Amino acid sequence: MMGFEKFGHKSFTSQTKVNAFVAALESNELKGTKCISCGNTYFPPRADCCGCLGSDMVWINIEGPGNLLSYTRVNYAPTGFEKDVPYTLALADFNGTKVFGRLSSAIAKEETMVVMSLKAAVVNLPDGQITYEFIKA
Amino acid sequence: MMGFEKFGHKSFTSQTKVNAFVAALESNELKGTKCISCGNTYFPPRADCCGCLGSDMVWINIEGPGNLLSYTRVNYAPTGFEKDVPYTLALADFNGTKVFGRLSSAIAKEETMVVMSLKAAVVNLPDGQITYEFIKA
Amino acid sequence: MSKDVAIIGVGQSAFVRSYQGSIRELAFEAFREAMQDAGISTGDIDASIICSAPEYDNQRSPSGIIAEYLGLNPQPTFAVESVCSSSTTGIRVGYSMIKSGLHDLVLILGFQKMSEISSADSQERMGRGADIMWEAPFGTMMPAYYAMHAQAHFASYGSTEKDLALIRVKASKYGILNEKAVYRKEVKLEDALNAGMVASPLKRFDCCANADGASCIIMASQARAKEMAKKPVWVLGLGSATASMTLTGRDALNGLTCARVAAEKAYAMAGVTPRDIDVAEVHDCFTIAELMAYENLGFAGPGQGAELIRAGETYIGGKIPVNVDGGLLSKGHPIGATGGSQVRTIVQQLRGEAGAIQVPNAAIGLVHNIGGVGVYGNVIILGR
Amino acid sequence: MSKDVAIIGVGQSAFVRSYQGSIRELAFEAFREAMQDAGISTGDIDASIICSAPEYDNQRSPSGIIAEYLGLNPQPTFAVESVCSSSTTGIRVGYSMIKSGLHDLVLILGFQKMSEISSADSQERMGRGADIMWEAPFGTMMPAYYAMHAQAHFASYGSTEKDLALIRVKASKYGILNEKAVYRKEVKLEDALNAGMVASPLKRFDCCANADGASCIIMASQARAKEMAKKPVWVLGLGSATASMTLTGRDALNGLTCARVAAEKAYAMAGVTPRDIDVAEVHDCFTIAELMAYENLGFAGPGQGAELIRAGETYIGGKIPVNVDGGLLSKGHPIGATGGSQVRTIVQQLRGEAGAIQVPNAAIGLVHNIGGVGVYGNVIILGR
Ligand SMILES: [Zn+2]
Ligand SMILES: [Zn+2]
Repeated sequence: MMGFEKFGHKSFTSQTKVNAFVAALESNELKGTKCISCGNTYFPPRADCCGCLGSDMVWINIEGPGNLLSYTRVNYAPTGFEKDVPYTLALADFNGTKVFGRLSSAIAKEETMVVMSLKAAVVNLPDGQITYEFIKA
Repeated sequence: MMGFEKFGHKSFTSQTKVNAFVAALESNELKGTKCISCGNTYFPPRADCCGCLGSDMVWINIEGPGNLLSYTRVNYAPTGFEKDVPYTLALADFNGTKVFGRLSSAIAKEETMVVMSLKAAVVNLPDGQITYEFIKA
Repeated sequence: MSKDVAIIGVGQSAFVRSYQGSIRELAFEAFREAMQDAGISTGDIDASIICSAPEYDNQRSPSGIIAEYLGLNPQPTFAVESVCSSSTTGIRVGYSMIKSGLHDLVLILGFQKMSEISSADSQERMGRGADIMWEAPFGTMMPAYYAMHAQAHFASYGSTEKDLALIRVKASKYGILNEKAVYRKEVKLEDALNAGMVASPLKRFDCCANADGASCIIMASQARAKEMAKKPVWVLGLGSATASMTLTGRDALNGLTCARVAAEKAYAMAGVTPRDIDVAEVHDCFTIAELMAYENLGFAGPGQGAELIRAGETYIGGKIPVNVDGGLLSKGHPIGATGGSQVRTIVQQLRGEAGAIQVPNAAIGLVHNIGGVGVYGNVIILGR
Repeated sequence: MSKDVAIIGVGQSAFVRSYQGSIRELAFEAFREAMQDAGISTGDIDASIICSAPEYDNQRSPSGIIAEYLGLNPQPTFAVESVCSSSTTGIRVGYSMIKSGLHDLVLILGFQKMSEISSADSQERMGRGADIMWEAPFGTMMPAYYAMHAQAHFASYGSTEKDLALIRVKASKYGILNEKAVYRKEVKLEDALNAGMVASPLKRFDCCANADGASCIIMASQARAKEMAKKPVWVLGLGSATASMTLTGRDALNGLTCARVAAEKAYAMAGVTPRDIDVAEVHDCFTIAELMAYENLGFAGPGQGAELIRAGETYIGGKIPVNVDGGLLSKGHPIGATGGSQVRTIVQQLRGEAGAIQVPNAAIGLVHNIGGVGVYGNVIILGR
């Protein structure tokens, strides 16, 4: 086990060179990476830069507020997520960096709308998993 | 369930148009198919003829004696076959029709040799599965 | 507009909920129809390309077992995959192999027996269809992704749930006429609008059904096609493009970049414009996918796709008839077989053999086939 | 002998027992090396072809996620598979796409992270590698099939377990020199002969090891290759063939028909004979596979392969040096990456950049890559 299996409501893979992403979440921070050589920034974080072929990366913070780009409230779920339905998946923009995740269930269906202002919040799940969600900014 | 899942030490697929192969085994017969239109014969049995594109087939008997073409005694097995090791896999020729299967464990290692004379025998396994093996002719 | 490579045979099995045979037997059904259509025998085929999404098979490397069953040894065979667009990727590869001079006659066989695995296993695989590191851990599925595109399209352009429902109504009208379709009942506008929500704003009738099925396309070099085929249908243009699998890497969700770029390339290669297309098959795995296709293919301007369906312009008799075989929404969507089925429909149209759904005098047709949620896009332009 | 398509960049990750990263990160290692070797950037690549045996991945449709990670959107990408020969199938497809004029520069990325799934899952998949209807129900595995070929070869030609052991001794000699190989220890003749039996007559050292790894090959049209590459290596010949997956459909087990037919086609296309080959990489997943390759490729007559290894003629300095990079036996066999690794070795040989294992003045080289147990065979002839 490498640590990455702790990320998400359900994990599908445990090994990655960017598993420090999980440690950052544990410190309440949502992080991407930035290439030291060429300055490209990445979210989701990457260990390698396809711009310059370099692999020297530093961690950077993804900070809010952001805007909701699109969303969907799902009534069906794949195996392992059945107990969560309904939940809302969303794509948000944080100053040009897009982030995919769930919208907090505290945001009412009626007030959910494209361009609404959001921020990311770390969520510790009861089973020990860790993730993030979007809450009202 | 279609019936074909009964064939073999372990089954990987249950649906085929030639599942009557299993019923034939239950009647103690090893059968292939023959295309009514063009006369091509097939073992393993097929529902369709790639020679003439026809699908009208009759069942034919595979009869011995045959000859051992090659074999191997395996000490490792995939999942589901572990308790069977060692066992001997073999390819035999029955008058020009080749048949793949296991060699009976009653044939000693020392007397197993390419070209030895064989016949096919139906085997009812303790768990209800049915298969065939090669025994001395 | 060059005529170097032609389609000389097409075949398709019935698309059904649960095929009662093996994958090799399923493949044979499409194979036989295409071989009889082309009037050739197995020895004529120089190579085969087998197209499927392999996670639905218990058989590993099914291309080997299928080529064997079709009598295609010792000719080369291999598998290609781009999920739902696998068989148009196979057609692109087949075109290359013929145009390059490696082969004269290539067979492309697409299949999927989605019922080969259990429903629970199928639900499990659905969860792994997106980026398994960064999106799947939130609980994603195909309908959710297309739903997010629908929501973005609505927000950008004012399109509505009713526009989507109108697309399903059209699909059902033509699906009734297609004896190989899995869904052949009428869907009325109010049925579509009142159906249960799957992933907002997509409801039950906005989604196509899973199905088992196979398709087969036989392609030939110019010389062989002229020699063998009464009505060859020529590959005029091919375009292929991708977008990032993760949504975070995309510019916008109100259309599919991969389709737009693929279409540009296909039009340029064929030397035609959207106005030259007489009939089109687009990848309507969800109603929103057809709506976006209108715009991405240039049949309508950005945000103006809804006007096409509102005005009935994508029916037979309209400006640009789309999915007049019922589309994926009616036919079902046996992943690896889908693109080949679309191509078969266009080939029949261009030959004037489409029967009840014939678009009069169709001379140039287009196929739009998308893999994943806008990850892979293939556009093919065919002419007689 | 035409020089229409060249290889302008090659790369390989280390082949290791268990890679401690994701498949996209593994792919990047080979990608970076190939891109730096070719001296190009991602915008130069017109299309990518991703090669793997998909049953080892948790990620569905990995081509999409890998192309994204490598920065290759919106260019087309798709997956090709022919099990262990997937990446040479990718190279064949890449050649076609360039020769046909569809693309100028194509990247072929092969990878396999066999350790992605558990050992139990891996054992389960092994059982499904053969025909799941008619052979797998008896409990078949890859070593058993190759063992049956060995037994038949012994019976036909009088070859022996010692001949096989000699092949492993050679592999280990060169494997020690290959810093990207997973197995780098000497294997003495007696070690090989005394090792535990896996499937008679194949013993432990007759079998290659599983490994995780990636390979990357960049191909270019004649015009682009001449413009961009200091030492282009040209694709002179390509041959591909198959045999039935079920053994019952094969004429004999003392050789691989698919390899023989593929070799004939490759030699004919290149206009060369076996005597013209200066260095070869053959698919030695098992020692018997290399022995059969000697004969199927025409380096020896039928039944005379054993004489080659007994006389040391497949060592550097011999008539036809084979697998001087250690072969699959030493390097390991990360299924989708293997063919690309073989091609990389030959490219380095033809450029004169092979270091300690350089075959002096190698001008024409050959790659023999087999998928499944003689189901798919690819032979590629390269020249400088
Ligand atoms: Zn960089
Ligand atoms: Zn027949």
